[in-house]
Amino acid sequence: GCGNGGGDDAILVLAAASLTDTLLEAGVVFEEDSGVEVEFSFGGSNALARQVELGAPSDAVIFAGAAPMDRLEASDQVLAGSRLELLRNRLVVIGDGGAAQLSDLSDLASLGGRIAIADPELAPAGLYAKQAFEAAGSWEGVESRVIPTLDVRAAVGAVDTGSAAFGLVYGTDAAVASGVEVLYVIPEGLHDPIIYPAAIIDREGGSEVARRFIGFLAGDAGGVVFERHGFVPVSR
Amino acid sequence: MNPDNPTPDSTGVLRFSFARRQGDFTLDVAGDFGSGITALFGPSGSGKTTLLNCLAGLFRPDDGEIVLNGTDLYRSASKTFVPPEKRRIGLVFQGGALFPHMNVSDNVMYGWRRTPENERRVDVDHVVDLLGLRSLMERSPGSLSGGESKRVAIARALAMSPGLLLLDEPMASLDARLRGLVLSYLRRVHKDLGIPMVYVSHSISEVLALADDALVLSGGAVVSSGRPSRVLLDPAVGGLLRDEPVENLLDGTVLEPGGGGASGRVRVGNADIVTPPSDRAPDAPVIMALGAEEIILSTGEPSGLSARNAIAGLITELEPVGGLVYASVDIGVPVLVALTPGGVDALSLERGQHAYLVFKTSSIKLLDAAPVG
Amino acid sequence: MNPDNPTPDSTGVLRFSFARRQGDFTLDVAGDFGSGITALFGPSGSGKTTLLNCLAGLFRPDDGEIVLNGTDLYRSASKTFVPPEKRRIGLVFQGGALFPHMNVSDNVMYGWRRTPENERRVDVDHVVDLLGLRSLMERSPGSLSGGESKRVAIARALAMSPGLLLLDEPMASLDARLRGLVLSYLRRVHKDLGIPMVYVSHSISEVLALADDALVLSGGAVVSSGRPSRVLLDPAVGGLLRDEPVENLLDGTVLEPGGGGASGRVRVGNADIVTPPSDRAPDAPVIMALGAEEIILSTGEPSGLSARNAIAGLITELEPVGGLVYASVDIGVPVLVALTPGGVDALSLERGQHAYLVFKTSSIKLLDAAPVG
Amino acid sequence: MSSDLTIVLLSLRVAVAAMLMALPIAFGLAWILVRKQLRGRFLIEAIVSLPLALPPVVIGYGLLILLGNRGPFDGLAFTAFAASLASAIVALPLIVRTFVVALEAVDPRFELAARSLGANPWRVLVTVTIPLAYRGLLAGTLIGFVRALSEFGATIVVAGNIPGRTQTLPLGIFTRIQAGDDAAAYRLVAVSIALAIATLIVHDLLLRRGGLSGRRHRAGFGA
Amino acid sequence: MSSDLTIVLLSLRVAVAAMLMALPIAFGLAWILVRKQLRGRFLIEAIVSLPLALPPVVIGYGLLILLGNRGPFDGLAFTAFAASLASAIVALPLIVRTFVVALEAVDPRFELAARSLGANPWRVLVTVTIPLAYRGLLAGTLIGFVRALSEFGATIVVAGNIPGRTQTLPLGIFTRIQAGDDAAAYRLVAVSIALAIATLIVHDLLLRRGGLSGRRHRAGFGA
Ligand SMILES: Nc1ncnc2c1ncn2[C@@H]1O[C@H](COP(=O)(O)OP(=O)(O)OP(=O)(O)O)[C@@H](O)[C@H]1O
Ligand SMILES: Nc1ncnc2c1ncn2[C@@H]1O[C@H](COP(=O)(O)OP(=O)(O)OP(=O)(O)O)[C@@H](O)[C@H]1O
Ligand SMILES: [Mg+2]
Ligand SMILES: [Mg+2]
Repeated sequence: GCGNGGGDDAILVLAAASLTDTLLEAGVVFEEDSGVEVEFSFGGSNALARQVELGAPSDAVIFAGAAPMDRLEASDQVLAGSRLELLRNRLVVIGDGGAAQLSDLSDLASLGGRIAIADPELAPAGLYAKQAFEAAGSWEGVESRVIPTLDVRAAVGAVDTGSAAFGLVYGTDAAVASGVEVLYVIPEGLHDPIIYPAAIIDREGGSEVARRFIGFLAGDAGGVVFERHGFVPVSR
Repeated sequence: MNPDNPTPDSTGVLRFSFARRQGDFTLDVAGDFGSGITALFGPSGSGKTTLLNCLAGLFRPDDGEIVLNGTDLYRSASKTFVPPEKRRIGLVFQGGALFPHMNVSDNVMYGWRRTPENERRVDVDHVVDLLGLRSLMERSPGSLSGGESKRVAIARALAMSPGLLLLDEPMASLDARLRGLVLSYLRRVHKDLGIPMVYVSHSISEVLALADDALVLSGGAVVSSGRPSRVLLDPAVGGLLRDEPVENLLDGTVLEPGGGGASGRVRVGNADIVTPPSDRAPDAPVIMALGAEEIILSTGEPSGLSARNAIAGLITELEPVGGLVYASVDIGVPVLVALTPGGVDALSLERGQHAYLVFKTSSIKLLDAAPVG
Repeated sequence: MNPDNPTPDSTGVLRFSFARRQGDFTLDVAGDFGSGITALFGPSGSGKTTLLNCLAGLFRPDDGEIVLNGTDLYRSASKTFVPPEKRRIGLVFQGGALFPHMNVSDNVMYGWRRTPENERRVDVDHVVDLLGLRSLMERSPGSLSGGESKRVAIARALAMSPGLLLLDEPMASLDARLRGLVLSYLRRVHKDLGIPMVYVSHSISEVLALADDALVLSGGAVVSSGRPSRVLLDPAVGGLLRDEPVENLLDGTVLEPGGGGASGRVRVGNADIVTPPSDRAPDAPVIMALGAEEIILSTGEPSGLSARNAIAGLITELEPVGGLVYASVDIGVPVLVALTPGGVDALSLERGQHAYLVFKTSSIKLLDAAPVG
Repeated sequence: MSSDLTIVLLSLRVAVAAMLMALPIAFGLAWILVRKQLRGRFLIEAIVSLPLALPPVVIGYGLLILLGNRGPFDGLAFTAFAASLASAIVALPLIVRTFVVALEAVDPRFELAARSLGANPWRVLVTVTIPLAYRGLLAGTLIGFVRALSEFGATIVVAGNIPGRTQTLPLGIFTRIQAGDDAAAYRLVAVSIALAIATLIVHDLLLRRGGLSGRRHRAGFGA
Repeated sequence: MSSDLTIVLLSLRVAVAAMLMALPIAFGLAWILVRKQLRGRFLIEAIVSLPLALPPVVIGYGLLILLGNRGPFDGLAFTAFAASLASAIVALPLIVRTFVVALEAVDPRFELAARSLGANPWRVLVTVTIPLAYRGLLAGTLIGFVRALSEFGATIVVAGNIPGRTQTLPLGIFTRIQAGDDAAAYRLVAVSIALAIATLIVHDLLLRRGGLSGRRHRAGFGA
């Protein structure tokens, strides 16, 4: 391995912040299995991709969307053939307590109130949300009411505090937020599949331990952990 | 002594009786200042500056009262405390305290600008000229010499036309010529505008040249007060004045101003006295200062002496003070003469005896010779 | 005048010749200070403080040189500039400049701590006691009175055992008693430790009581220098001294100390002089200060006068200065007497004539009476 | 994405508004901390320091709660006002601390001298205290303004990243970096630096204007 | 996730290290700005102010380029050292500006008096300048330390967010918010506030210790 510090065979995985709990738990299981320590650095997926591009030390990456991984692949940071799809997530519409259920995404165009989404420039979730509106033909109708936020959590926060009437966020985020209600689960066809890809970083041929860890996550043992946290492992 | 002022024994302009603790030191004073010029003196650390700060309202006493012209400035019982800006008391700080961010002109005009027009009685231009500040007006206080700063501080306090002026050693760092000018100017301001003054000084001759009253502090308490001549002879004060000469201040009238090499003549009491020339008009009132130690007593009429004055008088008192004996000799007005006990014995001087006061023209200073303010 | 010191005419300890511009003002001076005590005086704003700051290395001249005991402290030609901490020149600042973050004790000890042990010649404990600072040692400078601050500043400069001591108006804000103490202590320090001093003062009597030399500044230039008595009679200086008395300082020997009511006697030149009592031992050297204006000239032997002294002498000079005439009378040593032109005429005084100096015991001050340092 | 000019103008507007909110409050608080012997003093110090102690994002969430529909200031979130408020709050502790240092250096003796010359406390403040503390007050304002210009975390949370409405320079830069548009990001970084330097220049000009103050003791040893 | 205690200790270590780097440099720069009439003065001012003018994230990216695999200081990114460096750089301008205000208030007359009493420039610095500027220097240190404790943007970019190694308090709070674990986030916010208050208390104690300084003229009008 070639992460740094923490012992010769420790590895460093850059991972989307939304996976924090899940991966820490999986890391412990893997460590018990293999005796190798895994360290994580959590952040926004786009930011993590930039960090890798600028030379941040890392052995593997796990992102909350395809776009950042596409970028890393394009700039040859990723070990060829190491990319795999780990998890899926769903996009949902949330609202504060009193709002009625929706029957279609385009309903939002006729309802008033601000709509919080993660900034499409900053986070994959925002991109998916924008794609969904566009596919539903209501982007023009809602664009002026859309609040681009720092990330999905901030979008949840905006709805939770009543600063926005609706938000388009991941199902996993909606599940852990107490003050908001899922109004509508957006059909997966309206946007690119929400896939959490993982890959090995191409440094000195790639870390063997990292390969094993990603394999572990993609396998049954990892799947159990992910399911416990509300994700849908791709392997199932 | 100044005929324009009520006697100091009449109701004082400012009455105070208060205490203030600071650290180990306690100022516990009672007294009053008249409408004249009061000299405040006492050893270093006796509480003079503290007293002035309390009067001006910059320090708050712990207890007691301060009353100016019948109005309470401070009274602990009724929790009265008039803030300094309402007191119209001018203060010349011992350390100057000039505003470092303003030039000299703005410093001088600071109080003037805050004085209602109808209360502006001091001619600022004149003060500036007299104190030699004209060429310094644009300068920053940081660039002034010690004496220059002191003069600006005096001008600044005067420019606000205060109802009472407190001066904390205004003459420190001034040379003799300036000191003379400032002294006589202050006296003039007092006379023309009736501004009562309290004047801290360590120079007894300065005090005597200026003051109608004196108040002596020692260790935070008033040890003596009253007319300067009386205060200076007070045994309680004696120890504080060691090495300082006692000076007579005699009211007189100009007979001949003199000039062009010729001496002047002044009438004091019953006597015509030969004085240094002055530029006063005949009949002008004048104050003649004459040190008690500069006078020699002669029992017979003296002759062949360079001293121009030999004035006949009557010894009315002989009082030992410290190591000296002070004789009071009546020449129409009482004049103090300092003698050694040995001298008294040698001439067997006693009360009721006639004697001549012998003194030199050059021992005399005529006061109140300032340019008119 | 002080027999322990080389005459001021011998090579000076400090030689300077430099110019410094600050704003409109230019200090352009040349002169030297001897190993004695030099009085520096001149009107307010004449450049005294600037000169001292340049000597101590706190200001840098624009041009010229300053040489102390043969070593260049400053020389523009060779770009020499010895930093202040290497000069070992003590400076008593006009404004005190006490360190506000240290108590009095730390202020006083600041320079002492930075003096190598073998160069510590001043007994700090003694200075502290003499200046009455013992009870203030733990106090913060901000809580001191004006005079207290001044005294701490003096103690601080002395405690570093300087090779040269510059004093900028050290006596301002001191009362008469303290002034006397400090003066005689400085004189003692100078005599015992041989520290040359330069002393700025506006009081001519202070200067005369202390100084071996005098240097007079006016408008940034040296207008006169030399022995004080000569400088004071310099016509160029006359105008600056108006209103200030000229004082004789005469070396003498105690004949009888006196005491218990009896006068003392001192031998000066050929004369036995009756003086106030002192606590000096017989045969002790002493300096007798006597104001030129306090002496009366008598052409015949006087009688019946309260003045105890009538000393025969010979008039060697008669010099008009300002509005007065100064007579120099030889009584074994020359004594200056201030006369009015009228008095000179009345007695038709002239050179070569015999005359009596008549003066009172109480006009005399005996100097060097300080507690031993 | 909005144009660079829009972003710059918006940033300036937001930062100036932030200063208008922060400066009077900061001065008042600093004044109280320096001159009053209050018992609540420490509480003030603590409250003032809080925004410095927390990551701006957390402050952003706090503000979001306040300005959201359920908070007392309904409807202000995601507006330019919210951005100004966030900047003001983040800049406040810096300004207050610097003001405190500046005011502590003012010798109260001058204030007392002014009062004895007839100036009431307000006049003293304007004619003596503020001019004497001028350099330090200016420095505090500079710090505060530059900090407001660079505020990111609290702003993006409470005001969102709405181009043309709340997207200030830092948000614009961040967005462009994330998007991988390095050229545009560098351009905005350069603009930020230019703005900071311009601020510095204005600061130095104002200092020179303020002339005498702060140099009070430089010139002589006379007084 | 690492324990709260680990996070607090790491944060303290990082912030203290940041201060150890920043304080001497800040003092040196402030000293030069106040006392020297350099021609390069404005350049120094500008460079010192830059970190304040840019969003911390940008600084983080800049540092990452320097400390990352492709930079000259390879191997330092994603370490506690990187976190300290980021905090130091972000805190530096605040410290320098406050130090400048503090040093400007020191009357050079006292420094000259000390030199005439035999103290060389270093002694003067230690015995006169620093004690006289004490309150302001302490305030600058306080600001810097608290700012370092709350540093987020630059740190997360250059040091990553590695629990136990580079996850400081602000990063920990961020992570917990992301994970939706509000309770844990609030707990860490509370810890941050407590730390800031503890810092303030230490600051106040040190102030009281520093006793005389700063109160120089309060007591009397004598001198
Ligand atoms: N905070 C304090 N703690 C202890 N003593 C103090 C404090 N402030 C002032 N004093 C003392 O109070 C006394 C009176 O001070 P004040 O300044 O009034 O004296 P002063 O008569 O003006 O003396 P000077 O002629 O030397 O100026 C001094 O002895 C001074 O040391
Ligand atoms: N920066 C400056 N610009 C213009 N003039 C200055 C500056 N600094 C000092 N001066 C002038 O230099 C002259 C000499 O000052 P200095 O302090 O040496 O006088 P001094 O002889 O000590 O006077 P004093 O007896 O009043 O203390 C003064 O007239 C002062 O105004
Ligand atoms: Mg005093
Ligand atoms: Mg001077």
